[in-house]
Amino acid sequence: MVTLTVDGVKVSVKKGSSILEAAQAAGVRIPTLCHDKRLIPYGACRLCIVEVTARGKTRTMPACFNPARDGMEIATSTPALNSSRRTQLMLLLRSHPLLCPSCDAAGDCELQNLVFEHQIPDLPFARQSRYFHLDNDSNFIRFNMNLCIRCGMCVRICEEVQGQSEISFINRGMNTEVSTDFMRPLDCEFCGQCADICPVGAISSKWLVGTGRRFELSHVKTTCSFCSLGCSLTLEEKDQQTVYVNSSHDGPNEGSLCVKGRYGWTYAYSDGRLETPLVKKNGVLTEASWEEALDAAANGFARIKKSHGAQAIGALGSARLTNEEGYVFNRFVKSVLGTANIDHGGGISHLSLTEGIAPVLGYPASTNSIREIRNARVILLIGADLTETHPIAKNEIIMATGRKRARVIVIDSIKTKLTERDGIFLKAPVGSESIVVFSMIKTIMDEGLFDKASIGNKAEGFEALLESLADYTPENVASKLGIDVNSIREAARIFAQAPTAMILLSEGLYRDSSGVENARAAADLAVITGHIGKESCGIMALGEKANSQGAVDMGLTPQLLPGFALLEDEASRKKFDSLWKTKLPATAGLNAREILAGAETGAIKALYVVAENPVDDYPDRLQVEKAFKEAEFVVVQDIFFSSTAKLADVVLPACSALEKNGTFTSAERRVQTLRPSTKEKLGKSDLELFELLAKRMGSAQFTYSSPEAVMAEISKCCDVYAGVSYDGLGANGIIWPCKDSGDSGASILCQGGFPTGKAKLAPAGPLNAPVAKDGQFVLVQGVSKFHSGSMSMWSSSLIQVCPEPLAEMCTADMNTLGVEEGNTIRLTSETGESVRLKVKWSRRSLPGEIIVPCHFPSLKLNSLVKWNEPLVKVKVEKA
Amino acid sequence: MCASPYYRMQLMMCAGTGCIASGSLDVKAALEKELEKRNLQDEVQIIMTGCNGFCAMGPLVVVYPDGIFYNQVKPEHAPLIVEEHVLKGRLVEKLLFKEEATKSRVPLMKDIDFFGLQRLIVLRNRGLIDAESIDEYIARDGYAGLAKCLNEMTPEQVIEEVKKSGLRGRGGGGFPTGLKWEECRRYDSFPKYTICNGDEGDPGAFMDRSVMEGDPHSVLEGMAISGYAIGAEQGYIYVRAEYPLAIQRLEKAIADARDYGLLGKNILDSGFNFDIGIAPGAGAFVCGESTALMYSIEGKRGMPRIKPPRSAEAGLWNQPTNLNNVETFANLNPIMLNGGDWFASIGTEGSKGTKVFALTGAINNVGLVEVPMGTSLKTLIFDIGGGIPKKRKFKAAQIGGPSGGCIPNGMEEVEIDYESLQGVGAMMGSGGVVVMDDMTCMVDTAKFFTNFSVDESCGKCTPCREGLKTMFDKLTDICEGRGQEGDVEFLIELGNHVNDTSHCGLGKSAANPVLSTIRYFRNEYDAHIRDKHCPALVCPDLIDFVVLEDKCKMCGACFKGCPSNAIVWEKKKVAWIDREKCTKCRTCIQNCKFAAIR
Amino acid sequence: MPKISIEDLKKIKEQQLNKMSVRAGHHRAKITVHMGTCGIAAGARDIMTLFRDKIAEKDISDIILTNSGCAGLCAKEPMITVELEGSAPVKYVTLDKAKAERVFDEHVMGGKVVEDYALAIGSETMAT
Amino acid sequence: MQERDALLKKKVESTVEVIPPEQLKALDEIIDKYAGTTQNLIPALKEAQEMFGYLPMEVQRKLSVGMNIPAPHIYGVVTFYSFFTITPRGRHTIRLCLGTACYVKGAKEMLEIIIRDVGINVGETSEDGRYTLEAVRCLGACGLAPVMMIGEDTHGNIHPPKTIGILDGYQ
Repeated sequence: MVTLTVDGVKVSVKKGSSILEAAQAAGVRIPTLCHDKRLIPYGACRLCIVEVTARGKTRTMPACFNPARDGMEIATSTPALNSSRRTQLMLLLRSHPLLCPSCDAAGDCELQNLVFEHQIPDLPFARQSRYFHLDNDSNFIRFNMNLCIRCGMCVRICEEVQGQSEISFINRGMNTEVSTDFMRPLDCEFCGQCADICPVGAISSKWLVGTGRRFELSHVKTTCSFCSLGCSLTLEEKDQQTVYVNSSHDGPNEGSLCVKGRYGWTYAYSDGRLETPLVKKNGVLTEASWEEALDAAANGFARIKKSHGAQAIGALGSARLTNEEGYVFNRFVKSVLGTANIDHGGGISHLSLTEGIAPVLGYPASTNSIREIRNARVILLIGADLTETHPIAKNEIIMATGRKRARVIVIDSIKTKLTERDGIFLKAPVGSESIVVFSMIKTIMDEGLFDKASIGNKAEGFEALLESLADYTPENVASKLGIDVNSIREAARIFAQAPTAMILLSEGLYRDSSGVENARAAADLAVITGHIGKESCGIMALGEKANSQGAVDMGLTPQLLPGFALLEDEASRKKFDSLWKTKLPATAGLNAREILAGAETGAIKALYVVAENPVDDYPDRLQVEKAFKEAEFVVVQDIFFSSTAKLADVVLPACSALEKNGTFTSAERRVQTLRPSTKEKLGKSDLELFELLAKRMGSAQFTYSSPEAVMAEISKCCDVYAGVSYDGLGANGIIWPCKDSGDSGASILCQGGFPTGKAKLAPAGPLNAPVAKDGQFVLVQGVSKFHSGSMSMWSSSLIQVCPEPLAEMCTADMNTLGVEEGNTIRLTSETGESVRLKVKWSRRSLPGEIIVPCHFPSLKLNSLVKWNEPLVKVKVEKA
Repeated sequence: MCASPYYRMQLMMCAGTGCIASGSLDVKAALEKELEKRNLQDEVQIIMTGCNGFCAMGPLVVVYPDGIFYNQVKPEHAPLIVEEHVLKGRLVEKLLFKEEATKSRVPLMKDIDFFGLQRLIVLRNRGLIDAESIDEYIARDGYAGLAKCLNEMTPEQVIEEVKKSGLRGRGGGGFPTGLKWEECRRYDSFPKYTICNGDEGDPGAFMDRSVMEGDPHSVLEGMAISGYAIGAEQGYIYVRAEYPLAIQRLEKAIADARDYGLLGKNILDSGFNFDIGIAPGAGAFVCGESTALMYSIEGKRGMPRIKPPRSAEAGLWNQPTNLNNVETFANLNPIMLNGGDWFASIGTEGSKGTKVFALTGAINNVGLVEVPMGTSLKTLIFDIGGGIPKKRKFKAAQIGGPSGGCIPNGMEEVEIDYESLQGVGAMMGSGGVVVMDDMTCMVDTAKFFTNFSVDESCGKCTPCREGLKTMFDKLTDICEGRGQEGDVEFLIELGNHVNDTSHCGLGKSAANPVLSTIRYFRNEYDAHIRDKHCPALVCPDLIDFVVLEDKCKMCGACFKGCPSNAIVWEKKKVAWIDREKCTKCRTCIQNCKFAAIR
Repeated sequence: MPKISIEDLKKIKEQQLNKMSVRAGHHRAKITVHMGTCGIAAGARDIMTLFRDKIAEKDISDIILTNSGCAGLCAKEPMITVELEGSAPVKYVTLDKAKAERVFDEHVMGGKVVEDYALAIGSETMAT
Repeated sequence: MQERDALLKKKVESTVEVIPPEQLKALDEIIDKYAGTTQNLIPALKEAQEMFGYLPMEVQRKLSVGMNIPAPHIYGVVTFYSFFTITPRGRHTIRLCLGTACYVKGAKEMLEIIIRDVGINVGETSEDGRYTLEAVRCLGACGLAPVMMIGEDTHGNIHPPKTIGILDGYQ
């Protein structure tokens, strides 16, 4: 810590902090036009100069990058400094046209504010008329470089945070401007960070043009409903319509958003939204009243329960539900419907990761927080193409590698954008990632690089693990998987010897059983290297949906009750019996796959599907479709008329995340609030629907007045949520475990030890690596960064930038097949199902691999995929 | 007859860029042909050396053993030289250097003031060795300095020796080299780099080019010594794209040194590894700034970054990096061989050793000179430089490139060292000395330099990007007759603002030419603003050309040269200028031998 | 492995210095062959060649061999001047190859003036 | 402003047809030699410019893909350094030294003469494709001031009125 005085205020800040940060800590504002805490200080605007007196000498220097030192005395606004700032502003105005009346940024323009603040009455410098480029052709974003003040924040955030470099400074000196190459329209991630960070109106959101002045907009602070990173969103609204989305710089994501967060919200305004309930009459879904539809649903379930027993009902929920909805859904299914046949996300996805982590570490969750990634020295990515799935987490890696020179070890079947950073790429076929991790563990054990203090002391099962790894020598694994043996060794050494190392796992929907194995291997690796329970260490399991973690916390599985209680554990069951005033089934129910298989064979008669679209999203589309067709009674509750809804007997329109209250629990266990925007609410919230159905089915217990009341109950029965209440969530939520209302949460799990006493190292299974035959391609079901699943497909803006699925191939394979970009190809599975789509060249794809985004229902890609077969082998031909 | 022929005579042919441009390669070819004709090719050898420094008089040939200096040699002189001097031992009088003052011919190089008053450390090998021969460099104690370091000294001792020498960075900043190395050595992060800044961007400076072309190994050796001292195994030489010959010679030198194992692994069996790569620049003055230069090597736009961290901590690819310029590195071999104390005995209290200057502009002996620190400007310009041509008056000397300041007539007694120059508002810079005579308009000069800085500004920070342009616009107004009272005060205020708040060295000193010309030539500014007159007759909008009847010799030179037919002249009549047609291009002034037009 | 050692460095220096001796400011002896038109006609070039060969053959580095114009005694060509460091120059006249060789061996190398052919001692000097 | 925009687009598009794809194959050699790090970008661009005379869009795009460097980064670098050009050059490149020594000795007059008589300004190419004029900051031949280079030939000690006479030697 260093202690200094800023404008007479004494303040202590961390060593290495800038004078600007010290001033902020002291509550003193220093004007600046080129500084943002996410960026490396740049020092271009020269407005932040201050007078620094140290060791008897006074000097002026910029505050944004000069470090604060002990004993400095800082003056931030002497007459000389203010005069200098005025000159600086006048110089900026020299080439900044004063189009303020028609500028999109008026009222929210830093330059305007500072000019006003410094009362610059006229323009003493001859104005410079220059013409810089305008770009009206790009998606979402408009460039008017005539307004640019060359602060470089757009260029810097694009490179330093996003890792994109889609825009650059071009030309030099007076002619410097910001552009793509040859002024072409943008072709990038469309994160909109450049427009958001621009302090003036040079880069702006197209939707704001002529729409609303910034000061006319109302602000709704909520949480993003796409992926699991829990970014704060601020919906800027006018006339009950969102026109712009940004994010508070004080939020956990520090104001950064990805394309889905910033532009994806249009899904809520989609024409595909369900507004009126539908009931099947004479084989046709027909619009019905709420009364009619709810009665039909309740009666249908009651009928099946009565005639076939509760075991004949299966329920599929979703990680899109809020914690409160998930909790009530679980209660509804397990108590009112009376069955434990409940699952979500196909029973795979994020759930499988937590299932792998929990037995080893004691918690089915990530152990650390997202913002710690930037300070990790080594980052291990297991099957995690974060550029596509979790762009904001990718930003953390860009920052770690870019400015702190962290190294990245990537275990993946494809090259990702992150394999280009400094580090090691270990190519493992889909589903074989854990084999490489275990091989690293083997190397670490053989070379004695493990954390000797932890083994025995904090962890058990070391010998069993070692024994199970006999086959996992780097040589053996390297030859089986075709990896360089030294790369495995080097990766193991780098990871083990790093002062801090984090493991990042990310799962799409399709990676089934391998997810558990990957997470287990990762947990073992973290424990034996001692990279656990410390800052910038541990494991992050990044789910695909906004409430991936919450769905696990709320126990939306056949085995669990809320708060990780086991259904088959009598004490737990008793607790919930009395809380829910019911008698819970004593044994675990069927999982998603078993439910659908049951429906296919007739064992399951009724299906209740909430916010889930199994037909498009689950593996083996044909089986899933058949299951829904075979089932006697199907109720689908969703915001869209999805492929699954089309097969339903009753369709209940739900409202979107923009229209309801509730909480999501992010991948870093942060419980965050969802608040409704001012837009008109369509449908009813899932919570309301559960209550209405419960009431119709004779249960009088469902009398929650609001999500807040549900959370009050959750905090009573889930230990890790014990201290969570709506009052205490504040702007940025609380990270669980939160023991009581005074507890602000713990971002690092397993800090003093493990909840189960010692970590229980899990042994590896037999080494079994599936491979593709000659001439077969491996189908890698990728994720497009513009889509994340069901909601994004209904977002007009996301469809605008990514309208159709394209198969990514490498040059060599394209040449072999004789196809060029834009040609159509056909992929045929081993069972003869096929799909057709266009090809595009990609750097990500390696020879023998074809990457296809999995979120396009029109493609029916899931018809090629079988349950529990992570490695999908296909025949590829020119169509 | 004999394995290695013995040459009784060697003709040292200058092959610096200047002399090559003046045709020295043609002269060489002619001489070779002539020698062959007389069957002298085994007896007399022609050696291509680096720049001799006396560029104005090129092409140059120095004949050894006697050291006879021939200048302005043309190919047609070859038979004469061979016949008379080589064969018969008679000097070719007309090719000898002619002393401007005494009008006498001086045969011996060492007797010419231009050479005689210099003290050569950096340029110790100039004109004496074949620029492309590593053996000749070794013969002149080349690589002995490195050998001594590797063999007898620890890196700490090397740094101590450099500190003792008092050597300061010759690139302009004047930061003590030893301290820089010491700091870089302290950081415990590998790899480290040492970079040679050969991006000599100052117009009017070509000393680094001369060293890289004429004595490339001295740079390589210096870099290897610094690599040993700081713990770096890789060096880069950043060379301007405009210096193809330097790149070519450096490439050969690096290849030769690798061949001998003087670069590469385990140099001289010491266990020290060091190699050097060439990073070509691509034309950006700001890349002379250390952080911009490093970005340029990394393949980025050369825009200076913030410090801290300093390059010694996080430079090239964020690794500890030492950066010195060419001249600094060239000083290291003599320092290592003769000791720091020896070096420190030369020069002044604060500035040790010698400094190479490029004398250009309105001066007789345009060229490259090396003098001990503390030599007076007067000695430099009048004794070594031979004074101002055409008997014009010395008006000012601009030292330190476009960012330097002007030293006016009357202050030429100033001793040239880092502190004294700063005291008079100039700076050492890389050592360009541009001499201006009374035909130079100081407002126009300030405008020229400001324009240079505007063009070369990277555009990053506000004061440099916008402020300099504002100043340039104001200077243009003044030069074009739109000056107003208060403009000078405005320039001073804005100039100080730009200097105070700019980010890098370019911006911080970019206003110096304006500030220093205002300081010493305020009257010229006032004349432009108040009288709308340019006293030096340079600014076209503020002058009318007239023929001075009493001086006109009616030769018609002005008439013949006028591109716009504005001059009316008949034989034996005084010319006159048609103001309607005159474009004020100054061609007639240039053409008039009698100074009859003004 | 290093390609050259410090000893090699010294060796290269020695060898190369010989080749560059012409340019060295310092030398032990200087032979000037007078090569005016008359001298050349009388065979001065043969004598020059002889000296050159002898110097090359013995790999001598401290002797300077140079030429000058007519010495004014055309009748006594070929003519040379030998100047040892610290002693007055000696002029030899009407030489032939044999005589020249003797002068080289005895005077230049041995330091003893060959008085048989010497014209004068300390007559004129060349600028050095 | 829109006019300028259209002009820019036109300029960019006009370069599209200049280099046929088969000629672009020659770039593969440069890519193979330099791919790997951004460190090699400037040497690679230099060689590419030597090959094509300038660096049009296709060349930059191809280098971008081949060397895996973002195209905007390459464009930013190309436009930053005065050595690089994105428009075709004339048959003869005039490099007029505007260093201090040359300026003081008459380079300014030479520049004015070229602007007036050839009709091109710095950075421009004459309409007949004969000359491209570049101003350089010191060729390091100050002893010969004023100096200009035409192609590889250096002309020194130029008497400004004779500028056009020298240019006439290059057709």
